Amino acid sequence: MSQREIAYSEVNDDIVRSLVVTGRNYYITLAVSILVTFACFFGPWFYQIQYGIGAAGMNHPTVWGTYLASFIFWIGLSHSGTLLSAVLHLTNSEWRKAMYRSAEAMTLFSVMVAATMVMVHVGRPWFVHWAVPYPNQMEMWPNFRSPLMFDVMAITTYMTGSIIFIYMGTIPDFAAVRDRTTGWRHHMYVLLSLGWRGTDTEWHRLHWAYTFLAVLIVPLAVSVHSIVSWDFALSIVPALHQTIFAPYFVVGAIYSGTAGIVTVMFVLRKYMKFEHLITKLHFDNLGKLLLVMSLLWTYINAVELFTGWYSESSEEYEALGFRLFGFYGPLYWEMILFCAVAPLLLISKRFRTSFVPMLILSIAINIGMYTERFLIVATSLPRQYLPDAWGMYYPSLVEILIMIGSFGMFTTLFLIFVKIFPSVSLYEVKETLPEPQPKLRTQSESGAS
Amino acid sequence: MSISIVPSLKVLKPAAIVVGVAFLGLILGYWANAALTTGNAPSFAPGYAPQQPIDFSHKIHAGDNQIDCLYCHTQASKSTSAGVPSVAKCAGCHQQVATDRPQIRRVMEYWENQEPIPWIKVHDLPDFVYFPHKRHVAAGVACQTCHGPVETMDVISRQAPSQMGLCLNCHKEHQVEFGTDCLTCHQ
Amino acid sequence: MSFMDTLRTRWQEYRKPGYYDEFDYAWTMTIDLDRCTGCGACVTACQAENNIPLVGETELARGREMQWIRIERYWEGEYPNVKLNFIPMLCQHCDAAPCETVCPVSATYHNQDGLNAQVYNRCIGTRSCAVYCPYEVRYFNYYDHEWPSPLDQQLNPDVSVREKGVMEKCTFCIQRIRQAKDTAKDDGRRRVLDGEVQPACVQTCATEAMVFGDRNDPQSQVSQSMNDPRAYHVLEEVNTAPSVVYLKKVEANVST
Amino acid sequence: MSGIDRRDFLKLAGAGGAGAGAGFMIRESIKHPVEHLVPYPSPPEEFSPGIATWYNTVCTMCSAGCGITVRTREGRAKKIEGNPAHPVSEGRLCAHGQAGLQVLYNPDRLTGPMARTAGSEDLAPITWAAGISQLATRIREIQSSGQGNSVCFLSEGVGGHLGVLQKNFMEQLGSTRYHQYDFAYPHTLYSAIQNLFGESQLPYYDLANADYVLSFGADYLSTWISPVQHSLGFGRSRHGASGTRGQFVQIEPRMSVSGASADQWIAANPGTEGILALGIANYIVNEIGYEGADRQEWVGSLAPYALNTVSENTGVSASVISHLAESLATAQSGLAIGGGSAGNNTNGVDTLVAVNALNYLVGNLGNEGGLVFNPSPVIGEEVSGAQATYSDMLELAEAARDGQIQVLIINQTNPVFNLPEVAQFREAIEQIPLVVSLSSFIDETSALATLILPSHTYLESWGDTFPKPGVGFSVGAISQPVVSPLFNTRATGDIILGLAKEIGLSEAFPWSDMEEYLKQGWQEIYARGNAGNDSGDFEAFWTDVVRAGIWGENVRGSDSTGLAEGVIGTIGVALPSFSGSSDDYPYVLHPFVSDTLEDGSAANLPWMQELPDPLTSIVYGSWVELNPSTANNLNLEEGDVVEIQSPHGIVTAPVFIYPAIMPGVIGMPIGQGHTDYGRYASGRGTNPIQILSPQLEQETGDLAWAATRVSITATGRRVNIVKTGGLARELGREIVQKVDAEEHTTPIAGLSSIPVKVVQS
Repeated sequence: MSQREIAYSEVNDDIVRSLVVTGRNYYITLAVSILVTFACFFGPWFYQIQYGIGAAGMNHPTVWGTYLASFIFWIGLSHSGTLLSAVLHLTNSEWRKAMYRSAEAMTLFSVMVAATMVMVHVGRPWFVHWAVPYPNQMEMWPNFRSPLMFDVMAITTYMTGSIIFIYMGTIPDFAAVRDRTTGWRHHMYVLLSLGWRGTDTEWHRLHWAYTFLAVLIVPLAVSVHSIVSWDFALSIVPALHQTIFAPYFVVGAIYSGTAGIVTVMFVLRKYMKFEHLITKLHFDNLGKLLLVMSLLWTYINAVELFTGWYSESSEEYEALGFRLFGFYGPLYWEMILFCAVAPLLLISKRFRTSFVPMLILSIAINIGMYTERFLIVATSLPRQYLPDAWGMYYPSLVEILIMIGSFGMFTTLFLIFVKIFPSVSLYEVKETLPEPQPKLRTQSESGAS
Repeated sequence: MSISIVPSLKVLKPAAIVVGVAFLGLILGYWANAALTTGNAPSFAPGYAPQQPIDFSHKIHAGDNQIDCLYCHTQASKSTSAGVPSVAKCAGCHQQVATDRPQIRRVMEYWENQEPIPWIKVHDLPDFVYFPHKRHVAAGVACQTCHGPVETMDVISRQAPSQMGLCLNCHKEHQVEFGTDCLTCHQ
Repeated sequence: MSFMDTLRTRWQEYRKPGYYDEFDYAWTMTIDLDRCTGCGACVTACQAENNIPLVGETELARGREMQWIRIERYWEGEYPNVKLNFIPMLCQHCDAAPCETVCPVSATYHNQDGLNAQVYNRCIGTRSCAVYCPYEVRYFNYYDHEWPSPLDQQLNPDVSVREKGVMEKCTFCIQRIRQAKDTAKDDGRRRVLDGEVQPACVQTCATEAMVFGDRNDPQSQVSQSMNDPRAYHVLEEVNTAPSVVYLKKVEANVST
Repeated sequence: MSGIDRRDFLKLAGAGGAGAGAGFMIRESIKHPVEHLVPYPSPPEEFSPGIATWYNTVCTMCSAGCGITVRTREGRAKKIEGNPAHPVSEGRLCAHGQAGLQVLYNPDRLTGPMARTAGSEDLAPITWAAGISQLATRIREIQSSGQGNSVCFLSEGVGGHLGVLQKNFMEQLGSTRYHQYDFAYPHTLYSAIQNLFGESQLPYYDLANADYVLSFGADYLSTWISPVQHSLGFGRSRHGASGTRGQFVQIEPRMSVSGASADQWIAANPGTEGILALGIANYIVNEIGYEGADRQEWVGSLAPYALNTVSENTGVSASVISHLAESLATAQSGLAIGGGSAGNNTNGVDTLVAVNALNYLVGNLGNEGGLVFNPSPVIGEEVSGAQATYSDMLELAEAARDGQIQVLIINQTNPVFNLPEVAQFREAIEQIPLVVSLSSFIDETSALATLILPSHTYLESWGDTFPKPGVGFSVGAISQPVVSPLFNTRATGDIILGLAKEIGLSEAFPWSDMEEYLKQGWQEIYARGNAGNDSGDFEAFWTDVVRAGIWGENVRGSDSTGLAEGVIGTIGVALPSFSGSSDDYPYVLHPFVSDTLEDGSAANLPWMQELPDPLTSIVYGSWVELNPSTANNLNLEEGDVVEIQSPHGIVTAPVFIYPAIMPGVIGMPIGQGHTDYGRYASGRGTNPIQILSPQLEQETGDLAWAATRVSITATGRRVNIVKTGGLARELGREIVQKVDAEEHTTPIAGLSSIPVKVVQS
C-alpha cells in the first residue's frame, strides 16, 4: 500500500464511528433527500395514478418515455456494484476490499429504484403483480415468451442474489459492530449477525459460499442487462432491433455503474472521513476500468451507427438521422462528449489519481449515460415504419420531477444504509493491512470502551 | 458479549406485540365491515344477500308453486340478459292472487303508480364481462348451476363466487368449444 | 393434465405452420386502395361503434389521438404533378404478431379465429405492444375519458369502455362477430355466412373499398378479393403475416 | 407479559384501532357499487333488454337524403348505418351521417323553450304553452292589422311535407316571406341545367357506369350534393361490374378529396373551368369530329375557344386539353360534371352550362354512365324555388333594416355565420322586434333570438324526404322517430301546427300532429298507384314504407336528349371578375366547404371536430393553405400565423403548406370560426366567409364565394397546428403500392404469407 500505514484498530474505530456518531449534516441531508423523495417522487406519482399516465408526456407513437429511460439507467447503475465486487473477488484483487460494500449497496438500491420505476411506468400499477407467476383464481399465467416477463424474472433473481451477496459478506462485520455497540443498536446487530462467532468453520463456510455466490452473480449480472436490452432489441423498431444491443447494454451498464461507484466513493471518502481507507489506488484502478469501458462503449456506438448506415434502409436512416441531427441531436453530441471524448483524459495517471476531477468526470459520464437511455427511447419510437404516424416526445413536468425524485429515493436509501451497514468491509480491509503489533492491540481495546 | 439472539428478541417483543395487535385489528375491521354493513359486497364474494325493496321469496314462487324460471325471466332464453319481470307481470297474477298480503300491496302500489321496482342486483358481473344467458339456457345449463338453489331461498343470495375461475372450470369441464378463449367473455 | 404438460403441449403446438388454419374462421379484410377516397367515414363509424373516446384538442396536440382505424396520407411528387395516396391503417391482426409475444400478462394474444385479441381487463399498461407494433395501431388510454351527458347514452353496451392505463385497438368488431356466431348457432348453422358480419368500417365504406370475411372459405368474397393480383401486405418485410390485405392502387396513364 | 401499564395499553389500543380502521377501509374500498335491476312497469311491445332493434329512417345531416337504419338498445340510439334498401346510399354512409347521433346526444342541445325577457340579456326557461302563445299573439296582432307579410320564416333546406307545411303556413298568414337558406345550395347548377336542358331538376350522374369522368370543381366525393351516392358510383366505376376501370379527372385550383382520388388532377386558373370545358368542346367538335345536326351551330359558338386561347386563359397546356377531349370523346361513356368553386365565380352559370354541354356533345344524355334526368318531384315542387340566393338574403336584410319585418322565425339555419360580414345580416336581425328560433342549438343566429322554441332532432321526429337529385326515378322515404324525445323539445311540424291552432288557423291546419299530417300527405302518394301499394289498404302501405324506410316509383325522368331551344348560340364563358386589384390583393382566396364540418353546421359535433381533415389531417382548427412556392416567396412555414386581408375584412389563421394548390391561390376551409354553437364549436379557428367580397354570380345573383382577392401578411406569431398525421411522405418505403393500369390485368405473384385452406362446412 502506498498510502500512510493505517492501524488494524483504526479500521474498526472509523467504521463504528461512522455508524454511531451522527452529525447534524447527516440529518439535514437525510431530511432533504426524504423531502425530495416525497415531493418529487411520491407526490407526482400519486397524481399520476389518479390522473393516468397522461400526466407524463408520452403519446401515440412514443408510448415509452423517461420512466423507461430511468429504469434502464438505474438497472445499469446497479451493474457494477455486485458484478464488479464478484469479479474482483474471484480475481483476488486486493484493492476491491475497501469499496465493494458500498458498491454492492449501490447495486441493491438502484435495483430497488429501478423496480419502482417499473411501477411508475405501467398504466395500471395496481395490477402489476399479474406479471408474476403465481397460482390464482383467474387461472391466468404470465406470458413466458415476453422479454418483459424475462425482465421480471431476471431482476428479481438479481435483486435476491445481490441481497444475499451483500448480506452474507457483511455478517462478520455485523458481528464486529455488535460487539462494540450498546442499546438498541446492539440488539439489532445481534439479530443481523445471525449469531456469528468467528470460528474457523464459520469463516471457511463463509468464504466458500461467498465465492460460490460470486461465481453465480457474474453471469447473472450479464444476463440481467442483456435481458433488459431485449425489451428493445426483440422489437422490430428501427434503430432498436439491433443484435449489438445486449453487449451494448451490458457494457453501458458496467460503464455507468463504475462511474457511479467513483461518485459514491468520493462522497464516502469525503463525508464519512474514510480518506485512509479509500485511496488514490482505488481511484486509479477504477479510472483504468472506466477508460476500458469507455472505449468499448464508443466502439459499440460506432458499430450501431454503422449497422444502420450499412442497412441502407430508409427506416434506419431516418431513425438514426433523427437521433444525430433531430430535435434531440444536441443531447446526442453531449452524450458523445461526456461518454466517449471526456473519458480519454483517464489515460493520464495524474488525472486518475486526482479526486475532484474524477468526481466531475464520473458525474458527467452518468449524465451522458442517462442521456443515452433517454435517446434510445425518445428518438427511436417517434420515427418508426409509417411516416404518417411519426410524432414527437417531450417529457412533462411530472416525468422530470419523478426522475429527480428517483435520485432522492436512491440517496435516502443510501443514507439509511450507511448508518446500518458498515459501509466499508471491516474484516476484508483488515486482511490487506500489515500484521498488527501487540502494543497497538491495547490501544484498540481502550478505544473500544 | 452475548452471542445468543434470545435477549435481543426479548427486547424487541413489545414492538412485535404492537404489530401483532395491529394485524389482529386489521382482520377484525375487515370482518366487521363484512358482518355489519349491508348493501354492497365485494363484487365476487358469495353470501351477499341485500335487503330488496320487496321481500320477494323465490321459495314461494319457484319452490312451493313450481313456477318455471323462464315464466318470469323470459329474456333468459332469448337475450344476453335474463331480465327481471316487468311490474305488469307481477300485477298480472297478483291482481287476483294473495292480494291481502302487505308485500303484495306494496307491489300493487308500484303498479298503480306505474313505477319500476328498484331491485338490487345480486349477481353482478363486472362491465367488461359479457355473459350471454341465451347460450347457456340453450346449452341446457340449469339456472341453479350459477345461481344456486334459488327455489329454496326466501331471500335471494349470491351462491357461487362469480369469478373467472368459476366460468373457466365449467367451460373446461364441459369441453366448451373455444370456451377458454378470452374473447368468449371479454370484448 | 398438469400445468407443465399443458405448457409443453402448447409450446410444441404453438405456431407451427398452419396452426390457425385448423380452426373455423380466419377473419380477413381487404382494402382496395384504388377505391379509397380517404373520406373518413370508416373512422367515424368505428368511433360510434366501439365507444372510442373523445380526446379533445389539447390532448390531440400532445399526440394522443384515438382512432382504431386511421387514414394515412402520403404525397407523391411536387406541384403540379402531385398526387395524394390514402391508406386506411388499422390493426392488421397479424398471424405472427410482434405485440403478442411481448405482452407480459398475455393481455393480447391470437385466438383461434385469427383475431389479434386485446383483453382490456387483463392489460396492465406496459405499452410494450404499442412499441412492438410496426403499424402503430395500438392506442393507449392515457387518462379516464369523459362523455359529457347525454353523449354517454350513445355508448355501445356491447363494447367495454376502457379505463385509464389500458391499451386498446381494432377488434374487427368482435361484438358483431359474436353476434353473428350467436345467430348462426340459433339457426342451427355450423358457420357464419359470408357477408353476415361486417365491421362498422366495412359496413359504412361508401366506395365499397373494404371487404371482410373468412379466408378459410375459398368461396367468400374476401377470398376472391385476396386472389386479386394486386394484393399485398403493408410492411411485408417485417414478416408479421397480417390479416389485412391491401390491393394496390392502379396508376392510370395520363398525359401531363 | 407481567403487566400492562397505561403507556403500553394506549400503544396497543392505538395499534389495534388503527389496524381495525385500516381493515374496515380495505374492505370498503373493494366494495362494488350497488347496481339496480330496473324493470319496465309495463314493457313496450316486442321490447327485449339486450336485443337491439333497428329502425329505418332518413338522414338529414345534408340535403342528399340517404336512407339510414338506426340501431337502438334499451330505447337509446346507438349506431346509424345506411339502409341497404335505399337506392341513394345502398347501405353506405358518410362520416356526417355516422355523426348524426351526436346531434341527438349533443351536450349543448337546448333542453326546452326559452325566452329573453325585456331588458334582460339572459334566456330564461318558459313553458311550451307560454312560448307558443307569445309568438301566436304577436302574429295574430300583425295579421289583424293586415301586415301578414311582415312575418318571415327562414328555414334550412327542407323538402317533403314539412317544407310544404311551412310554406302553406306562411301563405295562410298572408306572407310571401318564406325562405330557405343553405350556404352551399347549388343555385348555379339548377340554373345551368334549366338553361341548357330546360329541366328544373338536378340530373343524376351515373358515375358507376361511366368510364371517363371529367369533374370541373365539383368535390363530388366529399361535399358536393350527394357524396355517398357519388362514392358508390366511384367505387363501382373503379373496379365494378363494367369490367373496365373508370378514370377520373379533376379540374380545380386546389386539390379536394375528389381531386386526390382522381387519376389526374389539373389546376386551371380559378374561374376558367368553363373556358376549359369549351376548349374541350371545341376540340371535340372540330378535331375529333362531332356529327350532330347542330354541328354548325356548335362550330360557331365555340369559335372563340381555340386551343391556344383556352390554354392561355386557363393555364392548362394545349396537349393536356386535347388529351382530355380525346379521352372524353372516345370513352365508352364519358361524363362531365361541374360545381363547387367552378360554379361560384361570377361566371358560374355559364361555366356549368359549358361543362354540362360536354355531356350533350359526347352523347351520353339519358344513357347508362351518363347524365340521367330525374322526374319532377313527387311532393314539394312549390318549395323548390324557396331557396334564397345571396341577393334574396340581402333584400331580406334590407327589409328588416327598414322595419318591414316584425317577426322572424328561424328554423335550423345559420345565416349570421354563413353570410359575409359585408351583408350585415346580424345588424339586420337585431332590428327585428321578435326573432324566434326553432334551432336545437344556440348558434350565431339563434343567439340573437328573443324566443327559442327548440325542435326535435331528426331522430326524434316524423318527416319525409324525397332525395334531390334522385337516382333517375322518384324515391322517397318516411323518417320516423327512433327514440323518444330526450328533452322538452317538439318537432318542427308540431310547433307549426300548434302555432296555427293558436293563431286560429285550425281550419286550414286541422291535423293534430305531424304524423297525422304526413299520413294525410302520403294518402296522395298512395293514390298515385305507381308502386308499393300492392299490399292493400293505406295503413298497410304506410307501415310497409315506414318499415322499409324507402318508397320508390318506377317513373323515369324526361327522355329528351335535346337541348333547350336556341341555347347553343348563347354558350360562352366570360373571364371571371375578382374583387380588388391584383396589386393590393395578389392572391385569389379559395374558400372550400370543409370535408369534416360542412359549411359549419357540423362544427358542434365532437366526432367531426376530431375527424382529421382527409387531406391535411388537421383537427379542431382553421388553416390557410399555401403552395410551397408561395410560402417560400413569403418566407412562411407551417404554423406561422398570417393575416388574410380582403377588401372587406381580415381573418387570421396559421399557414399550412399544401402541395396541391395553385401558387396564386390560397385555400381556407369553411366551417370553423363559430362564436356560439356549443362547447365543441365556439372559439375555434376562423370563418373565411366573413371576409368574402360581395361579388355576385351574374345570372342567379348568388354569392360568388370563390371570387375574392386577398393579401397575406405575416403576424410573426407561430402556433402548433393540431394534426394527427406525421410526415406525409413515403420516403421510398412502398407503403401505398401501385401498379400500372396496363399491368394490373396480368397476374402478379400472389401473397405468400397467407395460406388459404379449404374448409368443409
